[in-house]
Amino acid sequence: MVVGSLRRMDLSWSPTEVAFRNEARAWLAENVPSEKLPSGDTRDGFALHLKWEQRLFDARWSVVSWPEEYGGRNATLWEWLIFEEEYHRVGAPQRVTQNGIFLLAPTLFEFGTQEQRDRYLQPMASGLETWCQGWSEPDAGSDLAGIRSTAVRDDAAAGWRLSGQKTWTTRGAFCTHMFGLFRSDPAAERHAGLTYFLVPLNTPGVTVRGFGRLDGDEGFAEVFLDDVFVDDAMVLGEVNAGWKVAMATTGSERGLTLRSPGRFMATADRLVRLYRDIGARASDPALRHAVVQAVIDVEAYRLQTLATVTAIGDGDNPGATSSLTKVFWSELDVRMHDTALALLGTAAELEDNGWMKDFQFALSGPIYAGTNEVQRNVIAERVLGMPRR
Amino acid sequence: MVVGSLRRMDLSWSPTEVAFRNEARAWLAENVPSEKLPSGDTRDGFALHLKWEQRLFDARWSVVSWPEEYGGRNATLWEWLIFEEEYHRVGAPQRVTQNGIFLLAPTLFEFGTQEQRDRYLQPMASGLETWCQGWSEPDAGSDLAGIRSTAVRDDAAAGWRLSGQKTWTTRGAFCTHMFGLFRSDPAAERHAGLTYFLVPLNTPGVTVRGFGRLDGDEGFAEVFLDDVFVDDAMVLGEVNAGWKVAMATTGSERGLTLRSPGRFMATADRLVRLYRDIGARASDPALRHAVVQAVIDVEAYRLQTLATVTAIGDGDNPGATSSLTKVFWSELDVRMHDTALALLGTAAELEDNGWMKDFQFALSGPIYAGTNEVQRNVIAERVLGMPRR
Amino acid sequence: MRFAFTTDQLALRDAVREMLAKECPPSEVRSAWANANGRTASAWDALTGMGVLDALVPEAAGGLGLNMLDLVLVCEEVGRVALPEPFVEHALVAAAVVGSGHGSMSALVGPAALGVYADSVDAVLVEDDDRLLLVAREGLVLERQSSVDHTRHLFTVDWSSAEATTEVGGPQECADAFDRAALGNAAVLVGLAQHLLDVTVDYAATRNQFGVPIGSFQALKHKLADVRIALEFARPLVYRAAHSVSIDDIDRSVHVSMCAAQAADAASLAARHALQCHGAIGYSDESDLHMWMKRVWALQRAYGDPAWHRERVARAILDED
Amino acid sequence: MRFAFTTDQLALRDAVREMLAKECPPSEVRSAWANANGRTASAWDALTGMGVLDALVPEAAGGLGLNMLDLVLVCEEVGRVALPEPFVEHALVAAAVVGSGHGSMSALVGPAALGVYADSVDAVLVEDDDRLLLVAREGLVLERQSSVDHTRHLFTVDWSSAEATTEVGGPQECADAFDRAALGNAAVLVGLAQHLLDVTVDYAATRNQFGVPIGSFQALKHKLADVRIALEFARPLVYRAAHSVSIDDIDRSVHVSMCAAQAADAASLAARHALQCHGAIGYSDESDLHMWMKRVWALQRAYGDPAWHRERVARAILDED
Repeated sequence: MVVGSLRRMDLSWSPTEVAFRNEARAWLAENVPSEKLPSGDTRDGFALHLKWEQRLFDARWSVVSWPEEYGGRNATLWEWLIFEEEYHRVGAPQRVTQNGIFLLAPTLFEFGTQEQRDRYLQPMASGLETWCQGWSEPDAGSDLAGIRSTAVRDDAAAGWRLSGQKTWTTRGAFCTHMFGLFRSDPAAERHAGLTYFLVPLNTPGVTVRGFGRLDGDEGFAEVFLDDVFVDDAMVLGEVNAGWKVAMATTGSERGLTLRSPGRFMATADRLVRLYRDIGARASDPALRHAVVQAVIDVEAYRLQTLATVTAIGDGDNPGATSSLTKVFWSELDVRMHDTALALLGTAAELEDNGWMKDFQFALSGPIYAGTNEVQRNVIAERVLGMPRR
Repeated sequence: MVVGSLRRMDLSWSPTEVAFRNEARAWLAENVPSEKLPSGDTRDGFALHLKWEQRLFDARWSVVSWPEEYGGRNATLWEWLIFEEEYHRVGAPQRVTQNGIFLLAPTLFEFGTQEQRDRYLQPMASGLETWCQGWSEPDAGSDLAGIRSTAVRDDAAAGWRLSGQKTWTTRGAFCTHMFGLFRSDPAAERHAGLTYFLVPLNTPGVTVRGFGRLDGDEGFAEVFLDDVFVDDAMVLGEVNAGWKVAMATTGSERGLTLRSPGRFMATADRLVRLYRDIGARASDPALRHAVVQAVIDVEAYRLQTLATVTAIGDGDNPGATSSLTKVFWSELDVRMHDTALALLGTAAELEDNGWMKDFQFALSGPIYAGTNEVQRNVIAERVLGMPRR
Repeated sequence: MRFAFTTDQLALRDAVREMLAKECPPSEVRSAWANANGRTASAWDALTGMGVLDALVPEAAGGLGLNMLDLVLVCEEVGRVALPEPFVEHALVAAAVVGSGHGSMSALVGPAALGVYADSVDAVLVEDDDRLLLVAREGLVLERQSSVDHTRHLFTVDWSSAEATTEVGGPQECADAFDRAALGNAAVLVGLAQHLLDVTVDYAATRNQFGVPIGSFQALKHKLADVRIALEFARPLVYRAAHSVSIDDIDRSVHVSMCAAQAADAASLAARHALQCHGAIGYSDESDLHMWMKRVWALQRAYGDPAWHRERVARAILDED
Repeated sequence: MRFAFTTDQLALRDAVREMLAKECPPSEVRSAWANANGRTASAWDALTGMGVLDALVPEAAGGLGLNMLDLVLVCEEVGRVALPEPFVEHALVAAAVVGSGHGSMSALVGPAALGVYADSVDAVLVEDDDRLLLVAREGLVLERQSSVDHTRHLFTVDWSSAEATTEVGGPQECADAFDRAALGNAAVLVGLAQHLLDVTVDYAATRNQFGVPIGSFQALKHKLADVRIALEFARPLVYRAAHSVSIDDIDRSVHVSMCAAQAADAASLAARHALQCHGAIGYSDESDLHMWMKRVWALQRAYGDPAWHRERVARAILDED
């Protein structure tokens, strides 16, 4: 909210935007499967979700904000927000392509070569190629700079040989490609000497082992790399500048793009409906105001996003404030599920209510994309300017 | 609860204890001033409180657990707890002698010489001599080991010359004596080389300046020491072993002795009465359960104290667990006052309700006697055995 | 869609900030703690000079013809310096109803209201049985009430024997006046919280314990990060409510209540953590900190406490069908 | 006054702890996640062998003639290893009412109860309109309900067509049976929380990030200190409730509710912080952590959720006279 303009605040949507919303709403009403799909974090569910992704792509709803040449609609950020609101409002399926579309793609647009964009974006948008993250390692979780997987230069072959182990790779067992960081300069330490690579998972030397998450789905994978050759075209950004490139991706993950307000608006709506159904019977009188506070917080999140998008339009860069957003939405999501389970009372433990499984997923929010402990350090040091240790 | 015995749990009081309670209750009912005294943290209020202390002492209720020779009743720990319950239940005046009676005295009993006990205990119990703490310094608050005030040996005079500045000394402007730590070995660092001294505040070279606290009372003081001579008899414990002696005092402060359950039981009772009066009109339905939770927490605190006293009787040493107690009661006290203010709603800001002033006092709980941040470090490192940094 | 302020609105904020930095430094707030009326020596005149006290009065009636969206950032500045003046009551509530020319005014609207500075203003706008009345000070019977914030000279106000009262509004004006008061109060709380955060961040960088600045400890970092987060997600609700009030949005009361609850909670958190991070130094009345904290403790429940506002939202979103 | 356990009570706890360490290691809990009845291979027989399943049965009737105070520490041990067996339902509820000789039993008492392990026990004690009935398993119509904890085989139980039911108690027995269940459940939750704390402290000491053990970070220390504090002030309430139940104290139901709320909240906090401190490693089902957390999520609202218990206390202390 720091960049000025003579245009006054206006919280209404333009006729074009309203038309866009109506078009999206109509298409979704027509096309969203009436039966909830099985979880996309299971092998069978993933395949069913890819069919849905293909359908989205065919109707050009997969990547609305992308240029038309890659399957998008050249939609504005506002329209993209509108689409996400409608998407979540109607309860459309989880996007199993999200790590590619919402994390890698913005990085490709910013750091990729024209060849890389032409090669990877459209298959990503259609779900033909699916991407997982290859960042965390057994000894590099919160401390991403502790990465040990290596990229050794192979001048003769004009490429690199990757070795090491990545883990907690969401949907890694079902994806076709991985993006990740590797240590390309063995002499450099911590954030230096890392390079950002794109890795087809069918490359010789790659072994993928899926394993279960807290909620029982096989949503995690370990990816072992043993002398895996990738050519120079697979480097995203500059060699040894991978940290900077990755930070752009994590900024996207923590901030605006992945967790749009629509998701939490939809959860708050479900919570309000649950309260209307059973709130009067709940034993805890505090839940009435807990539900209200959830709605207030979601509204605050939506409005903060509108302010951020306005600021981006004015040329401002949100920067480290994405850490504020990440802590807020992840803990809000947990609170909303806590409230729902409290409303359900003794029935909360039953899996058929849906909330218990979503609660477990919500608990991953304060952990992934950099734990909230790390985010609070970032807020203190980079937003507030407090001293580092 | 680790030391065994063949005696079964028994939560009833013996006839002797019941008689003790009845005697205390009857005396207090007869003698507690019907008008609340002005705050003992003001000069005029302090003087009025000392009259009350003298009356307590004359009836041998000032220091019930002390030996009779010093004005006590040789009461058991159980009887002492009973007395404190009754004292707080009837809303008897704050003990302006508490820093002497509850902090210095246990240290004198453990580390003092017979001469020191004979000289200081009885005047302390009667309020003739009043003691303040001289620990904190402008640069040594949470970090008590950062003490810079010095004690320089004066062999010729068989004593020590004290210089430096103490601050945040509660009621320091009204007291006659101070106990505190001074750096007696300039070569030693941090916890080593400190000595525990007793200092009459009328000694030449001492200057005391009172200043106001958050709640408006002149309850704090700075004590400046400029080459203040004290003789060897004023050393408590061994020279250069002051840290160990002081830790016994802070253990008393944080743990059982200062904040007996009676104080919080009385606050919880007031809170329940407030709820019965106005709870039905309060706008926050959560307050009903907040009041209940306060009662549950106070009950837990009372029971934990009973377990601790039982364990002490069995020869167990509570040790670092006093940090658990300090964090719990101080934050419970804040929560209870938060709840009361929320019950009062828009009227909470008015000083005549009493709660707002007590709320400000409650806020000192997480700060004094070692901030709760420091206490949580102690719990993690010394109770749980987590690694130091 | 555009959720941002105009350069003009930001310029007005900056001008007020610059003026208040001169007219209302902490020493001036400290003076108001002890002086006869709890107010500043010259800040009121300076605000009058800038026109902001009549900002909501139409230009035709001698005001600036601005609206709540133009004034909400000014309220934040008022909070930031803990200005001890009936700014919200005069500029947002009374003048907006009766226009200029009545001298300085206080206002009593909403549940359980007391009259702030009722002894030193020229007139008070009171809500009486769904009507708004303007009553000259001479006609009021005042009884002093002591607030935790000694600059807030508070009074129960009895106007039953006043001869000169003018009816200046009905039920809708009462409701709107209350909403403006609650909104202005929320913006003031945001400003207070921002100041508490700023001074605490500064203090934590300079105070050393255990050989390092205390601001390098994670426990302090995380507390202050939480305050920053609370502010980040209170401000947009305040600004949106200001927008809704400025366009008479049908949901403006719900929007006001949302921001009132959020801002009060953010300010309360800021005060709590500011004190804990300052430790004993902040517990002394020689530190300026207490004046900001006590303003928060006074205002966090003024014009409806957070639960009152949450309940107003609850009735709108949970009980409707 | 003496608030401590006897050496005999501690010895029984130690004996059970030693036995359960052998009979119910984490691998056994993991097996129960996948096997047919969700129970252990041999722990039930070992408990039978020690006599603790009939501990509350009078000696004359072939039991140990103990009381809740003797058994409360055993319940903690049951929680500590996350024993997947109807220990509370059999030993604290059903056997205490009907004595031994009915095989293994489950129990349905209190609000909204489901029958745990109702498919693999020999009989179920059910509360029916202020009466307690013992119903043989063959007479029950069971419908499986899926708990977040897959070792908890849960069923809605319909006994309306059962031929062999025996009435074994009236209103007071119903109330006491429920209180014992809620108390036992609270003690189990304390044991679960203690285990979660222990393994998290251990993990934080060995996991390195940023070149140091993560347990050296203040953020983790303070979280786990809070869990330790919560346990410190939950246990005394649990032990006092056990004492009150053992002597039929007139306030025993209030005491049970106090401990039930406190223990559930402590366990919930322990699970929350255990997961956050473990990070992604704890989020994998290859870690044992999830089995303990899910038991907490299941039991923290069993036999009355914390708000239900707080409300029971509220009626006793706020609404009287």
